[in-house]
Amino acid sequence: MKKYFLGIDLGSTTSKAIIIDDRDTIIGRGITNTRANYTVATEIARLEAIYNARFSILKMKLEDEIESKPEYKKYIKDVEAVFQYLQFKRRLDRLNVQFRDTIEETFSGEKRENISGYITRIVKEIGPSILDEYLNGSLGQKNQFFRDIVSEKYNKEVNLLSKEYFEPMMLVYDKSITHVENELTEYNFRELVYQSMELLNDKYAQIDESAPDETGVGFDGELNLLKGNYKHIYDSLKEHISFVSNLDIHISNMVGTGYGRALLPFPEKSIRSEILCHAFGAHAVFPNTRTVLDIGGQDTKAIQVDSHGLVTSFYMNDRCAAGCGRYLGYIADEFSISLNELGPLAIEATHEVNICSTCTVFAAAEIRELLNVGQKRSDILAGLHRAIVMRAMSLLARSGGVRNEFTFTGGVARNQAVLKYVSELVLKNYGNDIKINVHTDSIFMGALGGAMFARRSN
Amino acid sequence: MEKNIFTFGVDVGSSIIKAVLMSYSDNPFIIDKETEKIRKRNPGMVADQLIDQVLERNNIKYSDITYLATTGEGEMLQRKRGHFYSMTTHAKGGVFLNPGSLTVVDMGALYVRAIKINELGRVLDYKMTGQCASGSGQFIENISRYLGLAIEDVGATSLKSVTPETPSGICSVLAETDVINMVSRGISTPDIIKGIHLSIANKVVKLLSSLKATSPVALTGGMAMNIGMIQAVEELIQESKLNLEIRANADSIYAGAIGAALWGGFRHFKLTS
Amino acid sequence: MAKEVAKERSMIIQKEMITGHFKELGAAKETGKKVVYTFVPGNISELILSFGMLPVYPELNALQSGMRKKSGDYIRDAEQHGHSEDVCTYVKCDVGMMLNGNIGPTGEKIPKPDLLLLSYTGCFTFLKWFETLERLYPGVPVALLHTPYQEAHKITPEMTAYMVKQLKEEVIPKMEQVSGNKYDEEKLKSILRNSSKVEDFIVKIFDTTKHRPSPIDAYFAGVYYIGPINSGFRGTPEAVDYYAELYKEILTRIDKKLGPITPEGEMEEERFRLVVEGPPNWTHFREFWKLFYDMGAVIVASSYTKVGGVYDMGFRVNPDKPLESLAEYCMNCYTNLNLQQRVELLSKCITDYQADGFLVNSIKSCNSFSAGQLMIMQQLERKLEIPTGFIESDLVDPRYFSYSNIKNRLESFFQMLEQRKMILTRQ
Amino acid sequence: MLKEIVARCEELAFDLSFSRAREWKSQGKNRVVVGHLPVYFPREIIHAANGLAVGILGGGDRKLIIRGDAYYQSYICHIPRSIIELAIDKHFAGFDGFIFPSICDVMRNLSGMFQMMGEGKFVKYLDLPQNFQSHIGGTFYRYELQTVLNEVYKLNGIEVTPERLNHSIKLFNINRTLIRQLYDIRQEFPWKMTAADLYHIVRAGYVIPVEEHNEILESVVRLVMEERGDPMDKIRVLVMGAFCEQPPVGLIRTIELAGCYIVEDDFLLGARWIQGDIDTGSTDPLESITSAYLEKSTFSSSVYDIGNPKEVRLLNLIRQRKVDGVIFAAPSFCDPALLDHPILQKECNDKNVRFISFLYSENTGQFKVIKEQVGTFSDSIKLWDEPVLKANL
Ligand SMILES: Nc1ncnc2c1ncn2[C@@H]1O[C@H](COP(=O)(O)OP(=O)(O)O)[C@@H](O)[C@H]1O
Ligand SMILES: Nc1ncnc2c1ncn2[C@@H]1O[C@H](COP(=O)(O)OP(=O)(O)O)[C@@H](O)[C@H]1O
Ligand code: SF4
Ligand code: SF4
Ligand code: SF4
Repeated sequence: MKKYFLGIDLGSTTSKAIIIDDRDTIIGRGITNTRANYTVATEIARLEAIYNARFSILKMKLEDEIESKPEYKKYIKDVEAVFQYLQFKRRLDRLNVQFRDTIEETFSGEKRENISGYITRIVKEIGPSILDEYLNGSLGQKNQFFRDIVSEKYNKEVNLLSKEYFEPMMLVYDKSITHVENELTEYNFRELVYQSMELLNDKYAQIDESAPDETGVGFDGELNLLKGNYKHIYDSLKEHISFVSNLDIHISNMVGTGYGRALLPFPEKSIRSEILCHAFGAHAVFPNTRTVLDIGGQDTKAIQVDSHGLVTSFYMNDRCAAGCGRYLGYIADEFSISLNELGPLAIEATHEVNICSTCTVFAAAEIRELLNVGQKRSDILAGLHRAIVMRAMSLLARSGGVRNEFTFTGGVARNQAVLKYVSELVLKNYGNDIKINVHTDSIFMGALGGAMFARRSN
Repeated sequence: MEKNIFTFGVDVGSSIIKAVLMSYSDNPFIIDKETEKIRKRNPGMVADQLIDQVLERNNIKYSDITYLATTGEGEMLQRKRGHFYSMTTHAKGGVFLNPGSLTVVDMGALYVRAIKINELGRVLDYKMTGQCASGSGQFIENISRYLGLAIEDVGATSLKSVTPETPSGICSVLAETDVINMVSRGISTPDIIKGIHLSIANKVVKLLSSLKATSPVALTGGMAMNIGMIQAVEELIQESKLNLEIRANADSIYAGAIGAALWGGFRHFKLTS
Repeated sequence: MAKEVAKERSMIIQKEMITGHFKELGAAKETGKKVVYTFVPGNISELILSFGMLPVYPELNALQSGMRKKSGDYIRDAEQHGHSEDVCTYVKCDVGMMLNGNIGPTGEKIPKPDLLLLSYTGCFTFLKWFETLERLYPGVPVALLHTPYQEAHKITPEMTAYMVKQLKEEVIPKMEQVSGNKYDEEKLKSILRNSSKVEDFIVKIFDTTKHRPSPIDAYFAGVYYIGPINSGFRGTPEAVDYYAELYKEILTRIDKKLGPITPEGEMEEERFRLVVEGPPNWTHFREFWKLFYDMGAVIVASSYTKVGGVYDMGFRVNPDKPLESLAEYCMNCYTNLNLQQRVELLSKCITDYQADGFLVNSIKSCNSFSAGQLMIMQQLERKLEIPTGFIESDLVDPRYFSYSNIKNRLESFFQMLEQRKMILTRQ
Repeated sequence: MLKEIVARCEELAFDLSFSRAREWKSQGKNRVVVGHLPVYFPREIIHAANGLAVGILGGGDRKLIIRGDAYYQSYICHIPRSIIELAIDKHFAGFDGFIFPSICDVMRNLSGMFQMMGEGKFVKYLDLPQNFQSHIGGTFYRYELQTVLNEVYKLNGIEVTPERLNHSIKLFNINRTLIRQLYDIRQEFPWKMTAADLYHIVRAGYVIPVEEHNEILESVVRLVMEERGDPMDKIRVLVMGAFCEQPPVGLIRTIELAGCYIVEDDFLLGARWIQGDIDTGSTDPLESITSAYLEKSTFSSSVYDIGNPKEVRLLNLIRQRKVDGVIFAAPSFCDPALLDHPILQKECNDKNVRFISFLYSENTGQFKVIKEQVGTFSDSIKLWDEPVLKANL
């Protein structure tokens, strides 16, 4: 039987799980936000990694077909998207129930009626629009969590309502969401994946019925390949999917790390410092790495490693979470945009506003003040991003500077503006020939390092 | 003083704007008052609307106002005649609301300011929190949001606590993580809220003791409307044997605006005499 | 809970010495003995003893308050009296203790000073400290002994001359005046003879960490070992006995191949050998120490045990030149060395005692130690390619001891050392 | 006209590449440039040795700290890290040596870091004596100064004769007198020139030859007397605690904007350290410099005040400058300044002098809280019509 290894990074903001095989190849990734109960978060991440692993194995099995037939690729991609949607849908249904309970216990009379009506409308609105975004948009790749996705839509709808309902509606949301986040919704992979395929078949059936030139917006050429063909693909995939659904993904060993690692139900020897894990993970992906910068939700670590991936020195902030990822979260909130829109907006700036405090709590006030004196949104954002990077630079300096190659990890590395300033300042101060690495999996480096330790100590 | 005049005080806070219309004389009194949340709008605009709203409601024209004074972040208002610094206004307003107070503590959204005054209401000494937002009202707002509590209910919830659980560090952000952790450990909401209140109250009491505050102490600002907060401060004062009597008033949140309106009247007569 | 560990004889002797000293202080009013407040680094206790006066070390009081968990309140009181949060907490702890009645570690009241002997070596805060004390004890004479810094990596004759002149014309006359006794050079010489014996022992004791396993912990236990020389006993016969006994005990441990004693008994396995720079934290001393011995980490040398004098580079007092000796002793204290000298001393320790890692405990209070530590660390890392670790805490301010942060960093540091060992041995 | 001079001075004062000093050095043979750190250093002796002593006062808010943090923990004041940053970025290239007068442990250890980094041809930690007896502390101080002169001699071979030194002293006497005059003018007519302008003018003197600075000062004194300016309803304050790490100019401006006139300060204390003139007629001028240090030094946190308590001296200053209140503004984590404050503040309390205190660092950019505090301070003195209790002094 094949051996798999699990690494769990229970971070302050997000919990990540990585599954690798016995050659250190990543085959499964799972991530969720740690707003909820730690155990639940870990479970969600782990289960997601296993689902993801099944899809990976499926893709590996079908490697040849996928190579030669793009429609296979498209089909699997769609299945995955619908699969994600169905997971989302289950939680949304759960949230809807919770909404009702909350309204019941909080409001009465006419108000209750009205709010209940609004909620019905909003929930009705959200479901289909999300399905559309999963299927035809790129929501699946956006790395957004349930809470973020829902709250974005919800806020939009609430803002359309009359002012007096703003507070109550927000309250309903705040009161309900935490419950749902704290619950583990288990899915049967097989069931869900079949359901996804049925749903897809319905969708494709529509294409079949459409006239040849009617494949309007959103229906691209790739999709066209599926036309008249999907049934065949469905049939040949069914067997494989059944196989991966039943496959026993045996985790031979696991290692936990991250901010909350002490709370993981793991034996002590399976718990590793996140500093070592981040460094080890980053080094595994980029073997020439000598300096690692990790900016997470509420800590920033600067780590120096040697040629073996061993940490030689490190420095991290503590006591004060100013200038970490959470700060960006608050800023996004204040600007009412989603986290992944922050960076692109900041990059548009023509100059950077000078930001004095990177204290998360003060962020909103400072932004308001700057907006009032007429500063542009993008310029303020640029300043905020730069301020974060300045703090990181200071930690880097304390850990021993930047040595070639430099790898940037953690959730914040996904933010293009932060990346831009980091690159600028690193190159300017530590030499233009420094190679800067960022990986699409950068947020998973800690979990990856953990999984690798798990493999090595097995 | 010959006759009564209208004065108006506007306190532009970081999240809430407070407006007070007063009749100023030897015995000044409040005619009307109102608050409005800024909620991501332009504070200047919100303040202007709020002023108009209050004037309209009382059938008074702007030109009838003898002195419109601002405080807080209100310097940018076009219609102001004068601006006073927050501690000056909170001292005045705090004593107006709680006569005889010798210390005023303004517990607002971002800062806590402790002001010591003498019998004449003169500011003697003061301390305020600085660059770190641990111990601010914003912090309570964030946590209560996470816990799904309306800010108005926070105080009452806190009173239900039996064994409060305080967050470990001072940082509000890290404390949030602590709170999440507490929730997952099954700590009850009242206990968490109380713990947060205690950690903020701790900052307040520290300010009071470093100021060597004198009793009675008036609490002002938005957090002074929070009964849980008042109680937490009282408990810690007792614990640290400071021997201070605490007072608060239902209109606490207006203290800055009231102070501004009062100083406006004072300046008017001083300038015209 | 820690199991009760059988006390070694040396521990008992030390305890008696300290208790005796505080008794004597407590009775100073009745016995008419004069009390001199002074500091540990550059303490010229021999001179104080030669006048028959009793020394008090405000820092040691602060340290003791820290260990007895009183410092938090004391510091708060001092801050209420206008002291800033930002400054050295030793000072604030001492001021707070004074404000609270000046009760010493044994419960006895510490008498007021008759003389403030400001021999300020290696730290400017001492100056400010005494300016503060001077105002708390108005009218008490102050004798100032300015110790020039070893800025040019050496002690020049002019520096010594400057100090000897201060001793002769400032310090000694004030001591004569306060004690009512004349300066007795012969007595001083005989005290110094004991000092030089003690100094020999100190060097031998701290050199035993050469052995594997190291029989002692040169930091956590080391701070106890330097107790007597730092608290006014350096030139006394008791000190000579104490160190002779201690040395004997350690030799036995070496014979038996025993590791250091910890509060929970003998350390089982020596896994890491460290050199530590910077003072320890006193408020959580036990927890702090436990973080080390639980991981099998033993400290084979530390700079902190050299604040009261550096002897391993060859310096000994010369009883024939008493005042010059005292001057040189002062100028030779660890924090009076310049950074380059500190690097050299530390790298000698690292090589001589075959350390696996170098750890800095950076103390928020103490600029004298802390300013420059990061550069020292970089230099050692570069020069010796030794893994380095860095933690932050404070001497006596409990607010600055974050157990979880320190644990997190230490854990990472030890895991890093372990991983390194594993990989390096595999190659 | 005055505006232009001030603008020029501002540019000079914050010219972190020290171009005027470099230029000066290149304009003659055997010239040396020696950097000195706060607070006081007798620049006369370098002048007499054909040198220019340049004051290094940190990078302020004009130097971004990237690598400086690698050298200092967060709980150490800011100035040493900006100085290190300047050093790493080669701002001191061409400097021949550095002098670190003894003021605190941070500066002391910075001297060691300069030594290890190999900055300049010599790095001298100048141990200012704390003993003020001429045959004890005085002798040692002379020896220390001589060491500096020996270092410079090794570089340019120029013998410092009594004539040369006396001449240099003369120039610096003029410099001190002119600065004193400016302070006196501001004391009487604080509205004629802002504190920030005065600050720039004095600070420019740290980085240019004294001859040039004297010219500037002379014109400024003349021009300021001609200024009219409108007196405003502000209180008069003394700012204390900023002798080493400099407050950002924004802070100085904020204080004056929030209703205060700064009529006395210790911002650039080194330039005003010696109070009065140094004797210029001696055959042993080094001795004159020494005895000026022993006898005519101002008070500061870096000197033990045996027999001459600083609180009494502060009170004298308050009286002389007729101030309404004192602002204790010290750099964060500056032990020397901060440990003085309780002593000085107690005296203020006892004598009914109003004061406030706050911390800053040289790159503070947010003055909101400070403005509010200073504003309230000025309000609290102005709005309540009680006479300020000067009578009690
Ligand atoms: N898609 C994204 N775009 C931009 N920033 C992101 C994105 N996803 C996460 N982040 C940032 O990453 C942070 C979380 O990083 P992470 O490394 O997971 O932290 P931790 O390990 O502390 O939980 C968030 O606070 C957020 O600022
Ligand atoms: N109705 C209320 N009950 C309890 N607390 C409240 C209430 N309204 C506001 N607050 C608290 O008061 C704070 C705002 O106080 P405020 O004095 O308006 O601040 P500022 O003037 O500094 O903006 C909020 O952060 C919140 O914690
Ligand atoms: S400044 Fe802000 S982020 Fe930092 S400790 Fe304070 S509250 Fe936390
Ligand atoms: S700064 Fe350091 S050496 Fe100086 S008094 Fe404080 S703890 Fe002692
Ligand atoms: S600011 Fe204070 S602590 Fe810092 S170097 Fe200057 S004198 Fe020393």
